[in-house]
Parts: sequence; structure tokens; C-alpha cells
Amino acid sequence: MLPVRRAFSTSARRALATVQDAPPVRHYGGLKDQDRIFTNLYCRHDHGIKGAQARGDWHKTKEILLKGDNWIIQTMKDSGLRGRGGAGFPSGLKWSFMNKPGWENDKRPRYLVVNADEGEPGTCKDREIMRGDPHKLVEGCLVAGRAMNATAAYIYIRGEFYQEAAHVEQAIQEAYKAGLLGKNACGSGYAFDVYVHRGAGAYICGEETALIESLEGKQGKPRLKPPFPADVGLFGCPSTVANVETVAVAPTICRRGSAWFAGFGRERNQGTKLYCVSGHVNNPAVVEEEMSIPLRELLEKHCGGIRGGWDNLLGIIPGGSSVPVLPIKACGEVLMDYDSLKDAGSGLGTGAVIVMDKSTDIVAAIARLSHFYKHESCGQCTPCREGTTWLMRTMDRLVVGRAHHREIDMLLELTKQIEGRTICALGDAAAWPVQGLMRHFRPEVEARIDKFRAEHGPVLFGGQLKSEVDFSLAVPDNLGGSLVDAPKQTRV
Amino acid sequence: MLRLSSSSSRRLLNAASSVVRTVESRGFATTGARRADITLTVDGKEVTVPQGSALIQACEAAGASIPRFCYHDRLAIAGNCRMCLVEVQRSPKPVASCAMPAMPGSVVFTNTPLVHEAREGVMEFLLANHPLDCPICDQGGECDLQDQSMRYGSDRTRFHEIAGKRAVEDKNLGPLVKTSMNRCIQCTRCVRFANEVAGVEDLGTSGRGNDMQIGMYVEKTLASELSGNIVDLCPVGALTSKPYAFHARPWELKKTESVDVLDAVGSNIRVDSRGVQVMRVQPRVNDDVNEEWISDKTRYAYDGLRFQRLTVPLIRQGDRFVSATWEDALNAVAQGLQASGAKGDEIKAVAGALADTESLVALKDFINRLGSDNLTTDQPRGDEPPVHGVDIRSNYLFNSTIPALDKADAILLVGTNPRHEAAVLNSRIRRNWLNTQMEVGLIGEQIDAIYRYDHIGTDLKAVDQFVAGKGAFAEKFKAAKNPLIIVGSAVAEHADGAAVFKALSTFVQKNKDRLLTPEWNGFSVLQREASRTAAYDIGFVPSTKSKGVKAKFVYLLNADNITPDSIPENAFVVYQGHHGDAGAELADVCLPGAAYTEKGSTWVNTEGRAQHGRAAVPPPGASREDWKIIRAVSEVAGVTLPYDSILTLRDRMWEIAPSTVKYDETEPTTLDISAAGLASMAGLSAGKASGVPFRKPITNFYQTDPISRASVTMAQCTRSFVDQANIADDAKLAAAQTA
Amino acid sequence: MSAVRLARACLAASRRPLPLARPLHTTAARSSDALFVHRDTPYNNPQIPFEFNAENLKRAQEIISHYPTQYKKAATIPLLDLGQRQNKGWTSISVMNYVAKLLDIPPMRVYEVATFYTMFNREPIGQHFVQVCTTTPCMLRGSTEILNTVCSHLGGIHPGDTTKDGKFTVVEVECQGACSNAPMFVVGDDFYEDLTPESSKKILDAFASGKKPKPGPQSGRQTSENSAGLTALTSKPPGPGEFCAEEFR
Amino acid sequence: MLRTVALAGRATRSLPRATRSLASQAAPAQPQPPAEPKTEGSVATTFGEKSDVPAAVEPQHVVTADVVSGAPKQLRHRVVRIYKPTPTTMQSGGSRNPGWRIDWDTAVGGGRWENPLMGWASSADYMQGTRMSFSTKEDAMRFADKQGWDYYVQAEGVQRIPPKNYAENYVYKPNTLRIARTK
Repeated sequence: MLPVRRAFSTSARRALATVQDAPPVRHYGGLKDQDRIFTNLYCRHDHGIKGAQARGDWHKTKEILLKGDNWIIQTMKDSGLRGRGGAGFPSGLKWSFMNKPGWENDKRPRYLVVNADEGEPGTCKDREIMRGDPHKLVEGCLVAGRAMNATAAYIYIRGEFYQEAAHVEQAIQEAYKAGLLGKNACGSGYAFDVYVHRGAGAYICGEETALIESLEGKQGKPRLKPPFPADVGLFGCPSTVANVETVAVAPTICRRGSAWFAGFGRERNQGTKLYCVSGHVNNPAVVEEEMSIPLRELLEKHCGGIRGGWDNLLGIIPGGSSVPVLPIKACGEVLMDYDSLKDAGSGLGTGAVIVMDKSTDIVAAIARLSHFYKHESCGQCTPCREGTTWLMRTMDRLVVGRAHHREIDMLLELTKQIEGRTICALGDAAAWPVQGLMRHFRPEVEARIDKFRAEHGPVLFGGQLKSEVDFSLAVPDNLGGSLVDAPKQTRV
Repeated sequence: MLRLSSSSSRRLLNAASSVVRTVESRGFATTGARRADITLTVDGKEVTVPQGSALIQACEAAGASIPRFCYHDRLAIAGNCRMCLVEVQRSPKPVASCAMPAMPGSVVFTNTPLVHEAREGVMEFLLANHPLDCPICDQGGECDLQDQSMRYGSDRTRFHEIAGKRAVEDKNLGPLVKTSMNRCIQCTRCVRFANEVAGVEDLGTSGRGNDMQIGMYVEKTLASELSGNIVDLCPVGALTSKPYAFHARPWELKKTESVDVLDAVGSNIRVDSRGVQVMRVQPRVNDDVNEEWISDKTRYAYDGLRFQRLTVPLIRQGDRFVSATWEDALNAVAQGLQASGAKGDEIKAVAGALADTESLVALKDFINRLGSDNLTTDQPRGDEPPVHGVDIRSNYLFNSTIPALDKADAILLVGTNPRHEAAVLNSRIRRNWLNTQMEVGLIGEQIDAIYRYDHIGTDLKAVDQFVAGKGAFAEKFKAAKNPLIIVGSAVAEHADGAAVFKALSTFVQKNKDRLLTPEWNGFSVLQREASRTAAYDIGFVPSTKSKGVKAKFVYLLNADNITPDSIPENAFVVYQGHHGDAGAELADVCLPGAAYTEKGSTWVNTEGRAQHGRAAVPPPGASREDWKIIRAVSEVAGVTLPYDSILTLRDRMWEIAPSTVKYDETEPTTLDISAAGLASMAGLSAGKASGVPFRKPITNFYQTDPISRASVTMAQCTRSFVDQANIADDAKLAAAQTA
Repeated sequence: MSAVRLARACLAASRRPLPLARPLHTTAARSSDALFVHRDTPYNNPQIPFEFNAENLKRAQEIISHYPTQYKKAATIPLLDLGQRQNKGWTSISVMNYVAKLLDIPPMRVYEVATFYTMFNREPIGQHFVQVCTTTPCMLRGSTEILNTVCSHLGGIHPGDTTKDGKFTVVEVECQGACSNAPMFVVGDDFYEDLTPESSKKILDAFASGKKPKPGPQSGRQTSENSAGLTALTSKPPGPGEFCAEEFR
Repeated sequence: MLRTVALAGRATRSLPRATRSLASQAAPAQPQPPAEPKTEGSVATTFGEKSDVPAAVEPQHVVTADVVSGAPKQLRHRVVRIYKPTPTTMQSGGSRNPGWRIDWDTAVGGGRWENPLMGWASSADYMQGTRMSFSTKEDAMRFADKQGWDYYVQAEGVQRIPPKNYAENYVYKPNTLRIARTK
């Protein structure tokens, strides 16, 4: 899912403050089964209410509700849970925005919106939650809803997830029947409704305001902030958009206590996390592990290691398609949490690890991502609408090397012009993979350009072969045609 | 007031006061306290703006000019073009100043390297897919993209992709708006205008990403009488004017500020002329009247000024006209008057919709000097005194004034269709209806409105019902704080007109406390013809005794809505006007006058606001200013009028009706006078109800007067919007023309 | 899905060098669903009647009831989806108009939505709608091969095309969110994961012969666990109250 | 023609007195409009009453320039207009604001005609193409005084732009929606 803009800046600033004073003192990883929250991640057991209650869901939920909003929010804050949607904004804090002083006088309804529009390439964790543990999600809606005094929750599930939606729908029906939802949820006297809303295929709807727009039955075009959803959100009412995983872990945290959850992972990166590993590992898998687990350990312990051994690794995209790729040398020591990855020049994102071994055509892989972002750009704001297409075209040419050396830097400039100029974070997301590519694999790109030049002679800006151009016609003089032998780029 | 508003401080005050009002009327509950002003710093300069303003407004108040494409003062904020990025202290990224609320104490920079870099980047992206066809683009010279790329853009393109630029097929929006969608930068101004202001919610964005298109998805025309405004709104050449296409460049045009006369709103216009030709008509911003919009008729009927014109005096010989010199024509009139032997009220004057105030006054004086009071207008029942009388202005004026439409919280329309009788005014009703809980009720023929309304009934019975307080809408109307009754001009021409005015004025008297207060006058008459108010102001109405007198000499002044049978047999008819239309056909002598773009004259709109129309081009051929013609006629007729300059004539106007020369202001009638007016109407003797339903006076919005009837463009509009001609044919036609 | 078609073009290009002539098709090629304008055709025009059958109408009312009355526009997407399912898997102009009427909003608002989201097919599709994911994670696991297999196996059609017999329509889609089970494609609503060229052929054959193969991973594993045996969740899940704070025991 | 023009000259001078007396007796029932609009809107100022010249530039000792400038006498008989052109609606940029202007209304009749030779517009009105820009109204008036021109000041068009708020697109409406907003 798309990272939330606001949170990016905040966590960025925090990170700088705390990088030095958080050396990894203990070894992370090796989460025990008893500490795993999503106990039916692999659908080994019944996902219905019977099985769910047997696994401890809906256990004493009433008591949790009766503890009141402040208690739940405080627990969340203490547990150090950060948004699992990619931005990593502290959840307790975010939920507390809903309860501004005097919120009781506000006659508007209040909504919790669960973001199950899981579209980020590489990410497939929420899917497993909704298939295996739908009741955790539904119960989470109730608890989170109680915390922010919401009147109802909408679960926005991407349209492609048909089976998942069916499971969640079933769970909701069961919950209603069992009196766990509705007028008097769990007999706590608190009225709460949960609805499923299926999307129809648009990655951008993973961005919170776009998701709200889509939920309102419009095109999924993000809104600017302010107004923030907690102020003017779904149907113009106070709302909070939270990721499935974030919501689903809430009840367990409440039951087991914040200290237990905060016990995992590094300072400010506490908790457990679902990691979905895809790409060139022997056994791709989705697994719940402790935060701050070393990337290498994650891969080797749960996914049978890199195809052809660790040294066959080319690079890893550690947090879903919208974070920069890491080269092998960085992959060795990096820990899978927000700060460590940020310091490594990437990000945790959704914890979706895309592994690429040496057989990968890295440029084509990133070019494919550019296609993805071009296809998923909503077209509302200029830099993204025009920029993503431009990036895509240039990347396509770089795949075969049909470009001029100087266009690499132009490409980087373009990414800088998109980054931070757009309404939502999709612009950034489209820019970063390309930046990551150029940062770590520039020689590869340059090699291709040289190869193509060797075969077809010099190439002008834009990809036209100099040999094709009839210079007797009026041709712009700024096509690099005069730079017969392009100068080698100096490393930056 | 107006003049003072030139000083910036005062402008702020004005802004503030108006702001408070509008915000109240909007009544949205996002942020807390209104009314207060906030202070922030823009480029080191402190500015104070009303709370709730957008940052871009604050920047403008501080004198910093912010480039923008999607932001428009009179449309909702979209924030999608990203051109208005500014730097705000303690914000890591540049923010879009149009969507960012101005925060107290925030420090803004509009002129830093970051800002320049950001804007240059956005500009590069905008130009990446924008065709560089300025030389053949009609927007050239008045194009925001052109100007801003000169100011903020880079000096060369880096977009050389062999894949080429985006290609988008053009849409066919009808005979007025020409599209060239390759140039579109997706600012969605047109979409917002169509949805919010024009009220035809057909425009939208289809598709997504780089393939996003502006259009209507299905193939149809943009059937709105305000559609021309999207041409103005479009910051690039994607939407241009079809009739004006490839005709002129803005810098060639002489711009004359004038007033529109094709309806009674008196929209402020700017007539752009080249040589002796009117090339186009543009709106002029005036928030008291038309804000920034004008109707399509106002904008596109100008080509009617070129066809069907009377350029030389004509004298009827048998069944044909022969052209004559002025001298002969004038003598012919004098002899005709003699020969007809018309005495007293047998001398009849009929004034039409396009008669300017000066000529009305001149004609009135002339006819009076000939001993007649038979001064009629060419509307139905125009030859008897109007039921509402003309002694008290508030009986026939739009008393609430146009700007106050935003205050009304319940509007009753009686026998009128504002959409066709006053399109621009109608858009205000819609805006109010959108932004508040205002309710609209209608008595009369059902209309295709741009707001939902309760239809109460079609005839007098419904009026009585409403007055009796029966019906759902009557209840709402009772609850309203600022209720407003808008009576159409057609009601006065209706058999039951007297009864309606009687009933309504009694109702108003009963509810004085809400309908007639020092702040609010809730009884308004909506005139539909430009000259009517002036005619009533100067008393250009028949006397009771002149009614029914069989005229022997008829003087038609721009009277073209006249029916032949209203002219008695073998009466001598003089027609003075600028078009060979219905009136001229009936005439024995035609005296060529000047059209509204060719004379400096006074027009009084439905609120009683006197405005000054200016001559943009000379009258064609031998035609003359109307008042001078009448002055000349009076001389040959032996009753020479005492004024021989426009200024002395205006002195005369000042004597008769000072309001007609108090330019650019509306003079409110005092409470007791209005009350007296109501009393007089309440005292009307209503005959027995005829039960005839009220009809819409205008069936074809695009052809209501000689000018628009002579206009080719308006004929095309009639074809595609009124007759609903199949646009596929039009498309083929257009293709054939271009091929 | 022009973009995706481009993707194919250019990824193919990564194997063989681009044609040296200027590749005009990159702008020219606009498959029908990228043309965001409706043109009346015999099979798709406003005159063709459409309305929900009784059961769908009930569902529709149920769906509408989920949202505040004044915001029932929010039901646009679900209703369009309902209509598409009733209308043989594609959203005709009549469906859109009907939905607009049902929610009393201007039709254009519905057109906007229908053109924005990729799951609304505005052109008829085959009986089985095969959507092959080719985004990077799948691509890394060989989705290009899968796509080519599917296309060739269905008689050498191209993405976006429908087979002659109207049984299959193949399109390329962006990430479907089953990346740990890459490569995958979707037939109708069902995910078929961990594909190999062979297994994908089997699946297609099964559909061709009217059977419905079992959805999910084709490699034998159950969901997205480690295929070499569980590395987590091996023990029995804790019961109610286990490991909880006292008050919630 | 000349006669008319001459009249125009005198008329404007005589107007103020005339109007004042008229205003008092014209319509007793009419309320006296407040001072501001009156001087602004009344026929008097509209046609060249000097009273709205600020005291600072009260033109008693102004030597009219055309005594020495050699400008044609007729100029003194054309009433010039001092006004502030409203911004064009075709563009939204504010930087092209031309300030205040002096120009001459097109002389009706004989002003311009289509030239039979080339079809261009010929003109006997040598001022029709002329216009002058000033930064403030006062400058313009002072200049007109200095030239000894009769002038009238047209009131500046009013613009009332409400404070605009992005959030308005999304606020909660408890009653039936009246528009389905889009982007």
C-alpha cells in the first residue's frame, strides 16, 4: 500500500535523531510460535468463528471495549505499534487524532476505514490475514473502532481479492449472528457496524485519501492534505484509515499487554511483522517474524535462502516496489525495520521483500515497475501524470541501451522533479526505484548504452539513431548529435 | 464605495465583509471560528486575510503573483496542476498554495530557488505532452501556458522521446466550443464550471493516468446556455471559440467596454473589434451583475450584426422598398404624418427590446409634442398600461438586486424561466442552491432548470394556493428568513396578470416582517428585455385613454416582436431600427439606426441599474444614432426637440428620471414607497380568472431579437440544442468543411 | 490495457533489439479499452435495455443500505460490479446508465468510475477471463513465459484478445497481490498460483473442457508457506486466554 | 458636428450646477443617496465634474498644456474617459494589470469607415487609436487637467472573491446532496 506522506517526513526526522544511539544490542529474530499473532496464516485451521474462538479470538473482547478509548489508545502507544501499511506512523498517536477535545459535540458520524487494497508489488500479507484470520481483522475493527469512537468500519478490499472478501464477509456475518457486532457489540453497549466494500482494480486506492474517494464511489484520485481524514474524511466525517495488519494485531496486543508486544524488535521498531518474500529465493513465503530480524536471516531461515546461494544475490527490494533497491553488500547486515532500512537508503514499506539474483535483468525489472506506476497513476496531478510516462519511456530505452549517456542524469533529474511535487506519494514511489537503480547499478546501465552504441552507432537524446537523422533538415541542435563520442559519466 | 475600493486596505475590508457573508451562506462545518482575520508573512511582507482563505489568496493580497492553471477564483479548488507551489517555512516540500489554507503566522516564500525549480519542473511536464502549435492556436497571445512558460519554464525542451507526444481525439461539444484535446493539460476547470456553475453535469474526466481525457464519454453536445465561458476558462488552447476560430489575434483587437442588451441582466461586456467589424464579445468582470460569466447569446450573437442590416433609408413603393437619401426619407415621414391625418392618440409609438434610453426619451418627447400619449411597447398587451403601473419603480424592478440572490433562502418563481430570460442570473440561483439549503418553487410551465424545484402549479389557482399558505413549498417559504418572490415579466402580459400581482402584493404586505424590511426586499420582477425598465422609468407607457384608439400613424422604434395585426389598416408606419426584421416589413419608411455596439447609449437593467454602452464600431452605411434620427424627424415634423447633443439629452433624462443617468448604481426604493407600490397593486381590480396557464415567454433562447435572429451562430445553436439535430451529422459536416 | 501492451512490447524488446525504425505503434496502438469514449455499436448502445434481476436488485438495495442515504453514490462500484456479473462479465453503457439511474446521479459520474477502474471491461469478454500478472515479482519468477504459453496455447492470440470460440479472453494485469506464489494468473475470480507452463496449460485445458480446476497453488503447497516444509506455526495455536494478561486470561 | 462638439464642451461645464439643483427638486420622495455614490455615480461626475479630484491636485492654477503644446483645439471638446480596464477573462494571471487609462470613446459617425481601396478601416478620428496608461487615477486626472481635457471617471469594477477552501469539496452534508462532486 502507498506510504502516507505526512508520516514519511516525521519518521525521517526521528530517524536522524536516533540512529547513533540505537546499536543492535541483542539479536533479533527467531520468533516463537506462541508469540505469533496470526496463528492461522497458512489456513491450516478453520477460518470460521468456531476455529477463530478456539484460537483465542473474541476472547473477553467485551472487557477490552469496557476499558474505554483512552485505555486502548494508551496500550497502542505503549506497544510502539507503527502503521504496517508502509508509512510506519505510530498507530496509537494516529488513532488519538480522532478524539480531539470536544469530539462528543460533533454530530457527524465517525468511521474507521480498513485499507485492504493490497496492491503494492511484492506485498501479499493482508491477503493471508483475510483468508486465514478474518476474525482477527473483524475483532480488530471493533477494538480500533472503539478506540476512536467510530460508528462504523468499512473494510476496503481490492476487487481482485474475491475469496478473501468472501471470508471476511462470512466472518462479519458470523460475528453479527454471535452478537459480537451490531447495536450492542459483545454486550458492551457499544454500537458498531462493519461493512465490506470491494474495490475494482486501482493501485492508487491504497493511498488513504484516494481510498476514501473510491469508497465514496468516485474515481480513486487522492485528496490534498489538509484536510486530514481525521478532520474531513469519508463522507466528510472524521475517519481514520488503517492497514489490515495494524488493525488485526490490536486485539491481541490489548489482551497480551503492550509490554509483550513492545518486547520485540528494536527501540521504536517494536513488534512482530508479516514479511512476504518473493522473487529468487528457493521457497518464497509469507511469515510472521520479529521486527528488526536481519534480512539475511529472514531469507535463509524461512525461505531456504537465495537461489544459488547468497553470493548469487544481485539486489533486494526490501519493502515493496516503491522503495529503492539494495545491492548485495547492503543486504548483508541490514535489519528488517523502519530505521535500519531507512539508514541503508531504502525503507521497510510493507515488508515485502523482492529478491533478485544475478540472473535478473535488473534494468528490465525496474523498467517493469515504471510500467506499473505509469499504469496506476491516477492522472490527477501533473508531475505524476506526465512524469511516470516519461520515466517509463526512457526506462524502456535503457533496457536495450538505446539512449544517450547524458539521459541517465536527465532521468535522475526527472525523478527529482516528480518526487515531492505530487499530491500523493505515488510520485515518490515511482521515482525511488529508478533512483535506487541508478544509485547502485549505474555501470550496468552505462554498459548497455555502450553496447548499443557499439552495435548501432551513436544515439541522440530521445533514442533516435544518429544514422537515421537527416541533418540537412532542421534538427534541433540540442539532441546530443554533436557529442559524437559521449563523455564517460563521473560517479556521483 | 466602488472608487474607494481601489485602495488596497479598503479592498481588504470589502473582501472581508463579503467573505463573512458568503461563508455564512456556505455554512460548512470543517473549521471553527470564522469572521476573524489572520495574519501571515509572504515574502517578508505581512498580510491579513479573512480566516479560511486559501494561501494563494493571501499571496495575491501580498502582491506576489502566483502562476496557476487549475485554480480559478470562481470555481472550486482542484489543486491538480501543481503550478502554484510555494515554499512554506518548516515544510520539507513545496506546498500547493491553492489548496493550502492560510495559517496564522506561517511564513511563506514565493520566490526562492526551490520554488523556481519546482515550477520549472511542473512546467516541463506540462509541456512534455503539449503540442507546440502556438502559431496555429487561437489561444496564442492570451494563453496562460504560453505566458507562464516564458516566465517560469526552461528555455528548451528535454522531451525528445521517439514514442512522441500524447494524441487525444477531439470532442464535438457543439457549434460554439471548438476542442483541440491534444492541448489539454487536464486542469479540469471546464469540468468544474459545467458541474458547479452551468449545471449540466455531463463533463468529466474519463480514464486515468496519462490517458485521462476531458469529455463526456458518450458523444453529445454541451447543452448549456453558459457553455461559452469554458472557452475563457481554459488556460490553454484546448477549448476555443468556434465562430471566432482563426479570425483574429487578441493584440489586433480594439477593446471597448460596453453593456450587453440581449437580455435584461445588462451583463458587462467587452466588445473586441477590428476595423469596422466586431470580432468577438467577451465578459467584463462585475460582481454586481454578471460576475465573470455571460450567456452564449451575449457572446456569440455578434455575427448577427453583420447580416440583415438596414444601411440606407428605405421608402416603400408598392410592394418593394427603394433606398433613399436621409432627406427624402425624413420628408417622406413628415408627409406620411401629414397625409395620415393622425391627431392626438392616433399617433402611436411602439418601442422594442433594443431601443436605448436616449432614443426612448427622444421619441417620448417627440410623440408628446405631437399631442399623443400613445406610447406602447411591442410585448403582448403592450398597448395598454402595464398592470403594475410605472409610477413606483419597485413595482417592476428586480428589487432584491442580483447580488442579493446569494442571500435568499427560498425563492418562488412565478411565470418565468430564468434559465432563458436571464441565464447569468440563473447561475447565481444555482450557486446559492448548491451551497445552502435554499429551496426553489415554481408556478408556471415546467422548466428545464439547473436546480431542483417544487412545482406548485401552472396558473392563477396555484398562486392563490401559495398565498393561502397551502402546500409543502408554502411551508418552507414561511420558514425562510430571506424569502424572495421572482415574478416573470410575462406575468404582466398574461390575462390574469392583475390578479397575480394583486395576490402576491397582498401576500407581501401580510409578511412585511420578512419580505419587506430595511435589509431585504423580497418582491422582484424579472424583466427580460433590455429596454423595458428604461421605458417604464421614463414613463414610456400608454395612457388609459389612448388604449384602444385606432392609430393612423405608427412609429416603430426597434419594434420587432410586433404582430402585423396590431397595426391598423392603411396606417402610415415608420420603422426605425438596425435590422430588416419583422418590424421593417410592416414599414412605409425605414430609418436605419445603430446597433448597441455602434452607439454610446444608456441601458437600464432589470434591477434599475443604469449602465453606459459604448460605441465600438461605426454604424454601417448611412445609418445613424437613433436619438439623432428622432431629433431630425422632430425637426422635419415641425416639433423640433430642444436638445442637439447627447449631453443635453441626458440632462433631459435627468429631469424625467434621474435614475437613468446615475450610472453603475442601483437606487433602492425606500420602504414606504415600496409599501405604497404594493398597496397600489393590492388595490388592483382583478377580473375573473381566465385559468390560462402561464407560458414560458421564450421558447428558443438562441433567437429572441433581430440581432440573434440574424446570427448564423445562433441558428446553428438552435439546430443542435433546440431542434436536437443529430450531432453525428454536425461532425460529418465539420469534417467535410475541414477536408 | 495499452500500458501493459507496451510493457510486453518493450520487455520483448529487452530480448531482441528494438526495431531501428521509429516504433510508431508505441503511440498509435490504442486498444479499445484505452479509448475512453463510448461509440454506439450494435452490441453496445443505450437502447439495449438492462436492469437488475430480482435477486440482484435485492443485493443492490442491501449494498446501498450500507452507506448514508445521502451518500448512496458510494455504491457505484459495487453496483457496477453486480451489473457486470449479470451482463456476462462486461459493463455496457446500458449497465452504467442503469446504475446512474438507480443511484440518481448524473451518468457521467458513473462513466468516470467505470473508465477509471481496470476491472470494468467496457468491451465484451470471453467465457473465461484469464488475467496474467506480469509485474516484477511475477516477472522474476517467469511470468513472461507463462504469458507466452497461455497465448500460444490458446491459438496464438495476443493479450487483450479473445479466442475465436469466445471461450477465453487473455489480458495482462498488474500485481494481483499473490507475489509469494508467483507466477500466477486469475481466471474469473480464482487465483491459480505457483504456475509452470505445464500446469497453466493443464488449467486452460480443464476450463476448455468445461471443468473447473482447483484454485490456489499448483505446486502442492497449501498457501504461501515455505514449500520445503513449515518454518513457522508448527505447534498447535494457543487457545483462548493463553499467554494473555491476567485480566484477559 | 462642430456645433455639437462645442455644446459638449459647454454642457459639461454647466452640468454640475444644473444637476445639483435638479437633484434637490427632481424627486422629493427619492431618498438622498449617501455622499459617496452620489458624487461618484451622478450624471455630473460621470461627465466631468471636477469635484472628485482630491484637494491636493485642485486644478485652479493649472496652465493647460495645449496652449503651448500645439495640440489641435478639438481635443478640448472631446470628453475623455478615465477608467481601470477589468482584467481579461481569458487569462488568470494578475501581472498584466494595466493600471488606469485615459482613452477617447469612438467618435460615432465619421469615426471610421471601410476604405474602398484596400478594405482597411480608415478613420477621421485621430484619437481613436490613442490611449494612455497611468499608475493611479489621480495621475490620470491630473494629466487630463493639465491638458485641459474634460473627463469623467468611471468607477472601478468590484470584485468579491469569497475565501476559498479546499475542504469545501468534501464537507459532510446532512441533507440530500445537490451535486455529485468530481475531480
